[in-house]
Amino acid sequence: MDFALNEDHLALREAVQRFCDGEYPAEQRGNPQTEAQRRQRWQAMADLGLLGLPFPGDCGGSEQGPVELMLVAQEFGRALGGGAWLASTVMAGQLLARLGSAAQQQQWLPKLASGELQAALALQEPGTRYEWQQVSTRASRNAAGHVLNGRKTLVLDGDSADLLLVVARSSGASDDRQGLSVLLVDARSPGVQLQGFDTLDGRRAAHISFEQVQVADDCLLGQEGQAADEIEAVLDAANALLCAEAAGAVETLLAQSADYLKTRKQFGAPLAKFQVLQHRIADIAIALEQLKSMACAAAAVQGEEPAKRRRVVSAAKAYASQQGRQIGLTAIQLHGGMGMTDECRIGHYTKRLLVIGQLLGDAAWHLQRVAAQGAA
Amino acid sequence: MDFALNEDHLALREAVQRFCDGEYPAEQRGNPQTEAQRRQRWQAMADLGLLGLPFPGDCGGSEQGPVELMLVAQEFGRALGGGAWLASTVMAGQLLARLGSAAQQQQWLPKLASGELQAALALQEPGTRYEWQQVSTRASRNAAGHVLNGRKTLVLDGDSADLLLVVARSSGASDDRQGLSVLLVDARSPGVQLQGFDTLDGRRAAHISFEQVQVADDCLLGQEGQAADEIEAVLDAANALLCAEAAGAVETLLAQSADYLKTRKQFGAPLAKFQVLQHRIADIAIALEQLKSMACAAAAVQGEEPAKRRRVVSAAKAYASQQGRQIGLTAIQLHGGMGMTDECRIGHYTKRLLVIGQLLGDAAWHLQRVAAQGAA
Amino acid sequence: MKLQFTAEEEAFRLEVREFVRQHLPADIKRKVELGLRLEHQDYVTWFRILEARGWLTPSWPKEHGGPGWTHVQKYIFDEETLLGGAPRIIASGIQMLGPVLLAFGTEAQKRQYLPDIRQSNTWWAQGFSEPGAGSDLAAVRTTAVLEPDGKHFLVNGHKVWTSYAHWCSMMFALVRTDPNASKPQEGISFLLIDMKSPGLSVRPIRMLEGGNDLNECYLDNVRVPVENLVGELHKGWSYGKYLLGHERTGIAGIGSCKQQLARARQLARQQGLGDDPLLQAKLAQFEVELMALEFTALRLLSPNQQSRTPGVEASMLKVRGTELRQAIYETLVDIAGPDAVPFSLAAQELEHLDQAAVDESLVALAANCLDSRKVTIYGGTNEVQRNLIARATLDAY
Amino acid sequence: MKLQFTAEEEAFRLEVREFVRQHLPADIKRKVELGLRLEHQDYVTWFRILEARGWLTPSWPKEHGGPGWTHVQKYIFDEETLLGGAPRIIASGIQMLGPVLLAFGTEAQKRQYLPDIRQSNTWWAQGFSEPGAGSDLAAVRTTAVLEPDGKHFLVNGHKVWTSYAHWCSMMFALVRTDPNASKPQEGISFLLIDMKSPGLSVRPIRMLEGGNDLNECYLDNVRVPVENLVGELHKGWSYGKYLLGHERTGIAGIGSCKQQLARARQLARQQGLGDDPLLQAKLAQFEVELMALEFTALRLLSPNQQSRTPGVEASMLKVRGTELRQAIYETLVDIAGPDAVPFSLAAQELEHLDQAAVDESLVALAANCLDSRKVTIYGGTNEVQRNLIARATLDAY
Repeated sequence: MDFALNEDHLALREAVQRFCDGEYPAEQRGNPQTEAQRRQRWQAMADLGLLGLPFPGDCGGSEQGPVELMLVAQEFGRALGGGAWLASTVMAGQLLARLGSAAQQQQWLPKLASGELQAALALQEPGTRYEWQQVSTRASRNAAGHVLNGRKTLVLDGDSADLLLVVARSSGASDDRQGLSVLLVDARSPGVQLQGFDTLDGRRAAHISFEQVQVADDCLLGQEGQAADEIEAVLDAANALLCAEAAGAVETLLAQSADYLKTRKQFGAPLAKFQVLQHRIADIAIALEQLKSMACAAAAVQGEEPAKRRRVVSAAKAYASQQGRQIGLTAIQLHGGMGMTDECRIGHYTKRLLVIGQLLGDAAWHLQRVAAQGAA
Repeated sequence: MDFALNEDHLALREAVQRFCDGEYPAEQRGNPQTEAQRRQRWQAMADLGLLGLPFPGDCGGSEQGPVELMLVAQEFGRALGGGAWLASTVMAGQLLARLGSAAQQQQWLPKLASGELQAALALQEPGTRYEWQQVSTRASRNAAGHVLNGRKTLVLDGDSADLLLVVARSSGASDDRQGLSVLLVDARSPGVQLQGFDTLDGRRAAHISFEQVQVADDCLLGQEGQAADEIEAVLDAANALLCAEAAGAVETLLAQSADYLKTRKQFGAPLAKFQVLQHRIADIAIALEQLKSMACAAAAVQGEEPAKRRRVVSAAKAYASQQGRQIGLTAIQLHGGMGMTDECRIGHYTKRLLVIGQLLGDAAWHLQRVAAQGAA
Repeated sequence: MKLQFTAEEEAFRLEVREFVRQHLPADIKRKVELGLRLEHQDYVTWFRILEARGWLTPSWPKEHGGPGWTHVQKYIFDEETLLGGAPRIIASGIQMLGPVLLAFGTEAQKRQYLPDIRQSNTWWAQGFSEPGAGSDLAAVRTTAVLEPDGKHFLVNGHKVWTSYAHWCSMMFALVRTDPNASKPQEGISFLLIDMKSPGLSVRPIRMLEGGNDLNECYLDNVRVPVENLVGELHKGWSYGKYLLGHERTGIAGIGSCKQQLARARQLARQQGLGDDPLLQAKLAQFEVELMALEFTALRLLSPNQQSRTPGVEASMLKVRGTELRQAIYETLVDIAGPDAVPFSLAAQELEHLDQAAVDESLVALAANCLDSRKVTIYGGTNEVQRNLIARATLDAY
Repeated sequence: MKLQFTAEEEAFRLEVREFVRQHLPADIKRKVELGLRLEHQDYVTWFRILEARGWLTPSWPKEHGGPGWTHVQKYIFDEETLLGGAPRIIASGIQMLGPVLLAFGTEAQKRQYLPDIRQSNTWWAQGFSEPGAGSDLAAVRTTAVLEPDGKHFLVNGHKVWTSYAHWCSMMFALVRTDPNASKPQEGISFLLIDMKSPGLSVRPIRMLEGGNDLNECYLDNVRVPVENLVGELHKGWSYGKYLLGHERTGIAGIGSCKQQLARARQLARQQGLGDDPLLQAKLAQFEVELMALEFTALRLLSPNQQSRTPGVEASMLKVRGTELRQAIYETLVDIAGPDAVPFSLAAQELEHLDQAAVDESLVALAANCLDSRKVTIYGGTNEVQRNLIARATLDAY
């Protein structure tokens, strides 16, 4: 067991830090991005190699593993940056890399890595809460391939995606784990209807409906009806990175809160002199160390057998959801009225932490998943 | 709605306070009582009229209601006093008064009120946790009355009781609410076997087994098999008084903790100067007001229809269990190592609060009972 | 001791309930129930309905238009109006300035200002907080200098967190009139300032949940007639404290807690969590804590009840009430699950509700939760309240 | 970064597990698992078994009998011995004095004392705390005055919270040698005192759960040879701090948490709560927090890991570990339900276990829970730890 980062890690982290410092000025973090900013940042991430980080070398990637992704996510957390990186590279891209044939990978991954295309994973459906295997969207075989019908909700960065990875049911009842397939769909295909919307953290997502959408034969990823295990693995990978992002965001909250307490005076003394506030800082500092450790742990189990991976990732995500939210709300309180304003960055970090807690399983859902794995 | 105490209330409270100050010297509160102390205190309570407080006037009582009982219980809580008052007067005595015929009442209640006899309620059975209606002890009719067979656990003050009110099953399955009867049993009857033991709070309780115990015909209280509603009412009355006792105990903890913080110096300043400790005092002070209010509310609903009574009593008891324990443990922490010693009274109050929380339904059980009554 | 509501009190409850049912405009009720934003006109409409019935100013003396209610009636009124979906009475003219003018104002001031407050013709801005001062009101730095002619004060300074300043035509403010006073609490005066005065400008503050009800007010050589001084010169601090005492009583917000707990139960069913044992346990816990708070409010506010720490009862209720309310709002987010993520500011206006990406019951939920964080900050942070409670408790025991 | 245990580490884990399984006496294991009280002889027996294997002093340098383990091995050893039902290594000679003598003692002192510590021939009492001083060790008032002949100190004072003093033949103590030092931390020395010295008397302190492992020690003109001074005169404070640093590392008690969480799961089944969703959620929550604590311990204690607040890692682990442990103990009481009420001190000795009024698995549970309250008090209260963490954090950011 060894927690040390090597030189490559440090270099990667520093590169992402530099990118974030340049693209996300401190006083603007968390603001919705303009279309111009979105494009520019996306291209800069591509140039840095971030968009292909986990992909095979012959597909424009650098074959980096979960630890490297974790370092990137943590930096994005610190700066509220990254945009569609999680949706396109981590979720859609990695699912494509895991399920796709060599030909499919070579067709699509280089374009994702170069930033030419942006992808999204259309998984969740109305009324299913966090039970992702509850899929009613149907993929029916026909002569040309498949026909898709159904509705997807909360597709992260769905409205800027060119390519949709749609999870659809090939067979089975609507809550069967078996029978799930993943289809590659051009977002501009006839029959695809998209409702983009803002999210609480100033980002974007979309509800997407599919009505008689024709999908070509070579757009089925992997074996028909056998995608569940790989979908779950990708969700666990994404959750691990949300944990890392939460750790990064909390680190910024801690730094800004500490700074505020030292600067701001009340009743004739800096706030930092008040023991009750000191102890809150101490509790945040402790939680931060634990969040970082759990993010490491969640990264480290990505290659492990599913039961262990589920237990550790869900433990990390439950913890990140609970602590992230609580620390955000505490940081607002520490900042008083100032913390309630849009101008102050504290609220933006808190909103991102709230959203992280509600995405891909909330604390209660992950806690139950921990319990379902049985005692350690 | 009116929370004012009248002159009689104040006089009663003062009388109990005087009794407690005399019988329970501050530095001995919570210590197990010697047999001589037990007898003397019992007689003094009888002389004060406390042992017959809720009984009819023609049975040696003074027909006082739940508010008066609450005032007494709160004073006992302050002094860790009262001994078997809850077991004998409140639980067994009130059940006898509610179920018994006029003849039965006149036979027994005066002796309870005068302190000549002490009674206990034998209700709970092994492995039933807090589900008091799960009764396997059988009362089988025979020519002379009933024959009792079964085992009872945690009979409060059971080993000093002369008279046992035994809840037994006349009919039905072991978890039926119907079919429960209450029988009066002389604790020295053949076939009654008693294992007395200490409890965490330095008091006494007993496991009691009944093997072919013959009970005379006139010792059935009320209608055969119809006792459940009255048992539940008495348990609710007892729980309401446990809440009042908890409020009293917490008041003492608060007073002693405040005093300690003002006196004790650490790092050159009285502990009372540390804001973190101040805020704990504030939280205890707030909880104390709420505990008092809930004890009032629980007393006030004793005559109301069962659903309302259940909701309020269980809310009060859930709150008292949670807060009482937490405040006790906090008070220990405020006292540091000193609070961990047997000599310091803090631990004794904490133990009583812990026991109150575990008796007649713990916080989880009462919370579920609140939920079971549906939304307010 | 009698802890049941009397028959008269129950009758009063039904009377209020029925009044709200009959007279509260449907669109206002809908906005309140969905947590949507209310316009100035919504408040004015409802307040005038209440005033017509004589119910707008429950804490004012009877001779000045108060209804002469007992504390229990006031309590029932608060609860029933909120549970009936009515807006809270948030006007600081009614809740803050009114009591101060009644207690310390001149007859001329009462005649001039009180009727317009009751008719909702004038909304008043509260000019207390300043940048860098927060809960520490004694740190007022806005100055008011009496001009040589003795007829006007010249006011200079900067006020923040001024609620609804854009709806207000007048402001009451704490200003420093004696910079050389020996203690920071001394040398402060209480002034009434016309918002249209030259030199007074208002800048809205955008809040994290998108609202902009709060403002900054800049005062640059604003001239205020001496008649607008309330009470004695340099004694404003005590009037401010009197006012904040009034503010804190209602701040426990038990009616709001009940309203939101009912919303939580309804949403739980809607979101398929009606049988979730963990959520049910949590809601039962809230019910327990709400009951404890409610009985405590009724007990501590009851005039014949003595507490051992007089003076901090309102602080106790504020601390528990606000933290409970926040916890319920957080649970609303839990109940919403992934549906808490979509967010549209526009859709939080009734006329644009259909633009939302989620069910209308969820549109404003996250914003409401975030907005609720202010309740442990304003009116003296909960940290300050706990300091006060601790001091009183340590003194009393 | 490699967060799996290596094959060697896993092999080591199995080795320890197997060793405990084979060599831990059954009666000691039973006492530990049921939470019963251990006698001095139980510890001595087990410690000698460990010493024979070379495993008693993991934190001592290899040349003085330490096994030369990595921090991960030490961690695995702690966990496996506790999960295997072995007693904790509680001897302050091993954990506290040993490291101090090794770092600051003379060769003569090392030769004289270390072997007996390793052989469990000598138990050492810790004479740090004094009445009215608590976590504030700099407030030492026990005096040591060098006699005119320069050969002895004359020690007078009063020490409290001395663990197992009745088992100890020696004490190490902080004493004030320079009453005129400018700061309270200065002028303190570190002395070794024979417990059989004339003038030294021990009085056991009875604890709230019935235990009496702690004592008061009165020192009345106790003569201590100057050779028993450790390190330099007046520099004892720094040795005491060094020692407490060692104490805190193990204080997180992750192994104890795991032990008690396993006990909770087993008791839950036994008490019919195996399917209770609320309890299961609570246990899962503990598992999450324990995992967070464990990975953090491994990360922060790992030698090549930099934290931004060096020096307070142990405080962080202590705070979380002790509070988590207490929470698990409280849950054990919840699980016991009414069975937490019967209490017999006598039955907490293995030979009288049959006198208990509850199942043997429940006999010591309430006492264990109460006893666990000490862990947030000793070794510097958690309040003091949080002060330290806050100061370091505010400095670092």
